[in-house]
Amino acid sequence: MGELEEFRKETEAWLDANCPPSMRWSETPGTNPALNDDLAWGGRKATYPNPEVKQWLDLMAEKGWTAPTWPQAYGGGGLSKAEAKILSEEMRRLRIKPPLVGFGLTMIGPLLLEYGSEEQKLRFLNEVCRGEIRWCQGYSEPDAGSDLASLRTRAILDGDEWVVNGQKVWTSYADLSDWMFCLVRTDPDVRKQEGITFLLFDMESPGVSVKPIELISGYSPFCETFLEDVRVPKDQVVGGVNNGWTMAKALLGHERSMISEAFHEREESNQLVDLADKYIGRDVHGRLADATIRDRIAQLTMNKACLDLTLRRSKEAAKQGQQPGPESSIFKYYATELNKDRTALALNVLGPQALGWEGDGFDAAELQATRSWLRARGNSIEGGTSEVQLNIIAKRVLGLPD
Amino acid sequence: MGELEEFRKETEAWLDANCPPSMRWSETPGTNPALNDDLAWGGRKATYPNPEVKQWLDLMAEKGWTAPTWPQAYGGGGLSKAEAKILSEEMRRLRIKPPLVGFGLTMIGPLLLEYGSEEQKLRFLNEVCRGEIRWCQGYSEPDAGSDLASLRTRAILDGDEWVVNGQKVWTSYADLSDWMFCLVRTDPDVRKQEGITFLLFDMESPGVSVKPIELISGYSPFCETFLEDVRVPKDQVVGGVNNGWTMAKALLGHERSMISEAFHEREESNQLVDLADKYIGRDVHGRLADATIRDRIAQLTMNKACLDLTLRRSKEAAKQGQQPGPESSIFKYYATELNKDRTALALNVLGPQALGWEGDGFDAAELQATRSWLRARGNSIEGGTSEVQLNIIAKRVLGLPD
Amino acid sequence: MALVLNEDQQLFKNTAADFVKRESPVSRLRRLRDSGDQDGFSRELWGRMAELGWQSIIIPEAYGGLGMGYLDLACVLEECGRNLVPEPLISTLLLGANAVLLGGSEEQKSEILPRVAEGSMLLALAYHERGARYDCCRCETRAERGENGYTLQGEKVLVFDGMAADKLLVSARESGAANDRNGISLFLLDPNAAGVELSAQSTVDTRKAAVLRLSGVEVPAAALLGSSGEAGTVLSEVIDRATAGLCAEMLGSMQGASAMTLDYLKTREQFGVKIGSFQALKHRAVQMFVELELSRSAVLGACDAIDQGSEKTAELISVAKARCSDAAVLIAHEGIQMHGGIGMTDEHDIGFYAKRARACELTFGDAAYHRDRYARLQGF
Amino acid sequence: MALVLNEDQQLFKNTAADFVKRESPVSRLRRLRDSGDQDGFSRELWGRMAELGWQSIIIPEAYGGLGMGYLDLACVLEECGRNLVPEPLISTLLLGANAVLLGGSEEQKSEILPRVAEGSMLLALAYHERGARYDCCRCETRAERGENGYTLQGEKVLVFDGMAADKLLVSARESGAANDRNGISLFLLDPNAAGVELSAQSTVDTRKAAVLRLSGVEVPAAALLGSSGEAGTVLSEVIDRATAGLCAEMLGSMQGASAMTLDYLKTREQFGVKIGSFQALKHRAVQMFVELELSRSAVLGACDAIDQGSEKTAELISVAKARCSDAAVLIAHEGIQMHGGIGMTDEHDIGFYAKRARACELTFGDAAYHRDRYARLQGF
Repeated sequence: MGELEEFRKETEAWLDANCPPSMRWSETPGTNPALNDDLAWGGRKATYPNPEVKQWLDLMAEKGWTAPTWPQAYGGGGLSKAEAKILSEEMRRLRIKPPLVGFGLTMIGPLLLEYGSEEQKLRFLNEVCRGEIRWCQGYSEPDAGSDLASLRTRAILDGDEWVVNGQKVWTSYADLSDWMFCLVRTDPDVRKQEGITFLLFDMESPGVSVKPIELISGYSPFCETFLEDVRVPKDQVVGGVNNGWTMAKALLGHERSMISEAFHEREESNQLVDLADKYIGRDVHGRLADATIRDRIAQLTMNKACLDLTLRRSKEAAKQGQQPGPESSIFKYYATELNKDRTALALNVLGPQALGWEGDGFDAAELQATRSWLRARGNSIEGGTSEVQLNIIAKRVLGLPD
Repeated sequence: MGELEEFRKETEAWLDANCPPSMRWSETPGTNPALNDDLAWGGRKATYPNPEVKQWLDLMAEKGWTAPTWPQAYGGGGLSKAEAKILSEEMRRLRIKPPLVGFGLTMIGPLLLEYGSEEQKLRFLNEVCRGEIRWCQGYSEPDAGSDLASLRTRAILDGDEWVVNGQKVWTSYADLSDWMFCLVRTDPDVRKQEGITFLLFDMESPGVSVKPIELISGYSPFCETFLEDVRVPKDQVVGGVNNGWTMAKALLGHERSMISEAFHEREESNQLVDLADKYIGRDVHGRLADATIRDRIAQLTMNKACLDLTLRRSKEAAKQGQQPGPESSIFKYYATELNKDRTALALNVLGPQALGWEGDGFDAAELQATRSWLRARGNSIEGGTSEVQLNIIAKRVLGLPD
Repeated sequence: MALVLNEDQQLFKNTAADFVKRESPVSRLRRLRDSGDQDGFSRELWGRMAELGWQSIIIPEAYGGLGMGYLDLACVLEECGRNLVPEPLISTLLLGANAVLLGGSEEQKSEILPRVAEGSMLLALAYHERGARYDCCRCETRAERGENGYTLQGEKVLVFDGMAADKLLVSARESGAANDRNGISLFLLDPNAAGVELSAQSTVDTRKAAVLRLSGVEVPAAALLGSSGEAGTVLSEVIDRATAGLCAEMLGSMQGASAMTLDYLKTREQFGVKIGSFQALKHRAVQMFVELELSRSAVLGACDAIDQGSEKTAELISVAKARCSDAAVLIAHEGIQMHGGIGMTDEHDIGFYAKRARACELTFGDAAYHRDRYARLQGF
Repeated sequence: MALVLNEDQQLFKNTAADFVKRESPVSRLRRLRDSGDQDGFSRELWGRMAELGWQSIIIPEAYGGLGMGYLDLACVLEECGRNLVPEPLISTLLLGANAVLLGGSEEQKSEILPRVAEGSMLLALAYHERGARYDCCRCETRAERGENGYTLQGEKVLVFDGMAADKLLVSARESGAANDRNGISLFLLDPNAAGVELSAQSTVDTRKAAVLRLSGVEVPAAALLGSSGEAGTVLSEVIDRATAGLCAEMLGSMQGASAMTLDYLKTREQFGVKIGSFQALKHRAVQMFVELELSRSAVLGACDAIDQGSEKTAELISVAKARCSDAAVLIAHEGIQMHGGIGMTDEHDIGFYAKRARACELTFGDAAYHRDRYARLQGF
């Protein structure tokens, strides 16, 4: 037996022995709770739905397996790519939930690994791995939107500290986060991309205030963050002063692939068919009784199949060491548009029961469907609007003239 | 009985007594021949499918009723608007075909009435009314397309004559026409719209040559027209030298309303349903057996109903003396797009039989459907592309910024 | 037939527009929602609408109304739709009063319609049952005939403005299977009668509805509206008229949403220019405009057909509802997308339009339902 | 499973691309059409394709083939599609040879398949009847069993490349009703046999087909392909494989049309700028690109499934054909519209692509048909 097989055996045995029952996905299709509900996001303000969540986090963090491939010196597992793949495969096979999620692992962590100072890595990455710090992202500003580079939050050097003034919007869960990574303008006199710096600061710094934004769906996953004379030590710049645009582009890549990944979560069953079974029923031949609804469900299901095949194609190419092909440019755009279509069609399947907001006579799934439709409207706005995606593809992939 | 009622009675009696049988539309739905087949287009090269066509043209021309509202001095009927309306109503009621059609009556005639010299009116309008002259339009050029004003056909004054050199494309039936009205560049040194002049000339002038263009549908309704040192007398300018752009805009309005009118011809029956009956059939409930085809046919039929209602709305407003409302801007765009959709859907209704081009095993309706689909592709290109229409509406109606 | 408003109608419409603009900006709807108002509308404003004669429009002069038509009513509904005015014109007038007008006895009409016209009585039509989708004749609520009247048993949902209504009109089945058009009767019901339980529903568009539970409710014979077992036909016609009215309201809402979005395109800057100068957005804005114009034609066509008693009325109502449903959803979705992030916030009004658009879409049949109905009516 | 070509496949594909580019520009198709060529393709080029091994790809080594898979074949078909190459790979190989391979006896396979592989025999599958739409088991042609063989009677249409074929494979019913899957047999038929009448059809995409009329045609018992009455299953599988192959060809044609259109957008000027700089056209061009990438994934998925013998093969073939049909029509229509007037002329090649796109769409089932089939296969 090779070393890797040995590793696989040990890993499987350890996972199976140590993972508490509630940290395993249910095997009954369709009964999985929403992803966010019982996962650990970490941080000082973390609350855990049950003690096993925290227990699992601590056990995994101890082995460095919250960030399996990061160096052990920074709190990671120090695993090779091959070993990390085995770990991930075994977790999937045993239906084990991830011990920790969030921007620390997926965004600021990888950025610090590449661009951070040794001091920054030692300080922040260890905290990330142990789930002791939760991060939020301060990119968008009230008048910037898709035109990220026109941000106006200003930072002026005063001795050893940057003094930051301005406002950020669309900071996901700023109210639950400990630190923010953000872009600020440090030189207003050069081309707008060139005067931007990437800063980290503690959300408890004086001058930081946070206000959740209520969405049309009734949820408030985002905040406005106001910065008034916030003092940030010089050593909390990442990647050098006025080099923030490079950091931003690196991170945006991470974010977009994360978003399309999020929509790739395999469905245990075809939700639209399940809904149609309940609200429309079958005809004597066992077909969904409304042929136009059936046609539209088939269309969206087949679109999803095409997207999944395209993602697989891209992954296989990556495995073979090929550069990402042109197909990878469409993921964010197509995955979000498709999700919009699917949540929108769900209401037509529900019919009048989709009118529910609250009160008597609507069940939880009905209320959720309506809010999901509303929430999904934002998919093609956040992380780069569909229009910006189309502009980018037209230019970079198709080479159409400006 | 008022004068108008008297006029109605006399008109009806005259029409009914004089209109030959073959110049009346069949009363059996769906059996009307294609519009162009037995209508008189006039001109020196005219051929008539049967003697009654010519007989009806001559009878009507004698009364001035080929152009009922034009002054009698120019060969028209000199009727008031109210009388002309009665004539048109009675012709429709008696299912009588128009005695003469073509650009003379619908385009150059109205333009000359408004902008022509007295001499031009006397000379050309009488010929138009008697069906002795057929006109074609020389607007588009090989590299101009939607950007009409960038035309390059050049006219240089030499004594009392303009010497014209250049090339026109998309001249409808140039090969069957006697005269052309066209735009030429007479001053290349000013803003491109300002150096254009509107000219008339005889297609038999030395230096004019014509080559039909074969379309993807297999038809050749358009030609390329080559102009090589064509000499055009000065008095064949309409509206003054370098004032052609004003003429063009006036005419373009006529053309676009003509095109949307053409699509307004009421169908005697729903062709798509007739096709579906033949190629798909009915289920046990008497419904078209393919529910998604049924849905798409219903959609397009209902779109047509909306367009028809919109046209009616516009006409009623005009009758009440109101200015054309914003709705009139959508006619050309929507009518042509809808016709494209309808001809495209027809092939899905036909299924594999729509593969036919020629040879055994396809009936005439099948071959026609496929060619109609191809021919209709041009609807959203000719007379101003859909894209240009959308630009115009965005700017003029919605007031969106450049 | 007329698809263009005459001078009187135009004047009437302008008056309505002024009133709505002054008295009911969208912020009023937001206030009603945020204050947790139980009715979801203002009885005071309802009274002032009655002073303007709005509730009287389609009520015949014989019953204290103005005896005007649906083209007239559409003028008011369109203006109400423009600012998402929540007062119960659809529920009280188009559903409730129409059921009485089309199905009631002379006596019932004389008793109820004048009070609706003067704005002193609110009605709600309880016909819809869970699972019925868009079939107004799907009715499992039972009416058992007894010696002195009827006993009602069953459950209705999405009774629009049912909590606020002074009187309920309830459909119940005397005979036949659940989907039969025959065998249904309509009953006038006091919301406070024994065995009647109403509980509140809030809908996505911040409107109010009710679940109505009937547990052995006794009503006198006089509570029967019109003839026994023949309410299926009445209901169908009532829903058709209400659908035409709802389309007129949707037309107004679409215009409100379009105007808001166009305004944003003309003022919002990105990459140093107005976003309305981007050609792709321009072309999409024109699509919205095209849909709006076609919707207007369809609404006018449907209302005119009702007024003329045309035999094409049902087809034209389906044309209108299919068109308005598709157009409203398009304009709602594009409205949010073109507003970008701000369009996703509850703080911005465009979300109210989007929510109302889909609520209207899913009321009285969505576009696919009406395409199917149209095909059936046209014989294919 | 693999959705990415390996090095061998990539090399194979590049070779095919070079060959097609050099030997068969679209102008060759035009020449064949304008010269009134009866076959509509070149037998000489067919021979050279055989030298490259194209006709051998999916034929097992036991029958003189290469025993490769559909991913390999797709490489060739995609490149052929790119230039609308008219040689009869679909008819001879994917329909004809597959029918023999999947339905024939050992003897029949040994007799026919080597000759197909070496390029010396052309086949045509006569299964489609007027009115059958996309049902390959709809068969009214009759086969009566006699003492020494069978008598065939009936009519087939749209027999692709039927005029040129050296041998015909004909489906005929021995028993059952017109739509039954059971009761159909396949027969090998000499086109020159008594009672066989073939007459030419030209299709919109300048390809050739035939009407086949069978008037009491006598065939020996040995002409029966495989087992009596069981050809329904064989036909279904043959059509599925041909569909996957056609999708690969469509993928190539879409790329050809897209490239032509993109090139036009980058070179054509109007209003003083390249028309490809108009944002509305850019966004529409990206839609075409998105469809193309999704189509590629679907084609690879379907071919890989055939190669792997996956139980999801039929579903994935429907996914591919639905996607390719919709994408091809979109790209065809946009191609003409973006070319403007010149796109409407027969002189420009884009029209050839548009015609081929719709011919392919309507062959083996359009998008709506395959959505319905997919839903059925998925149990809804």
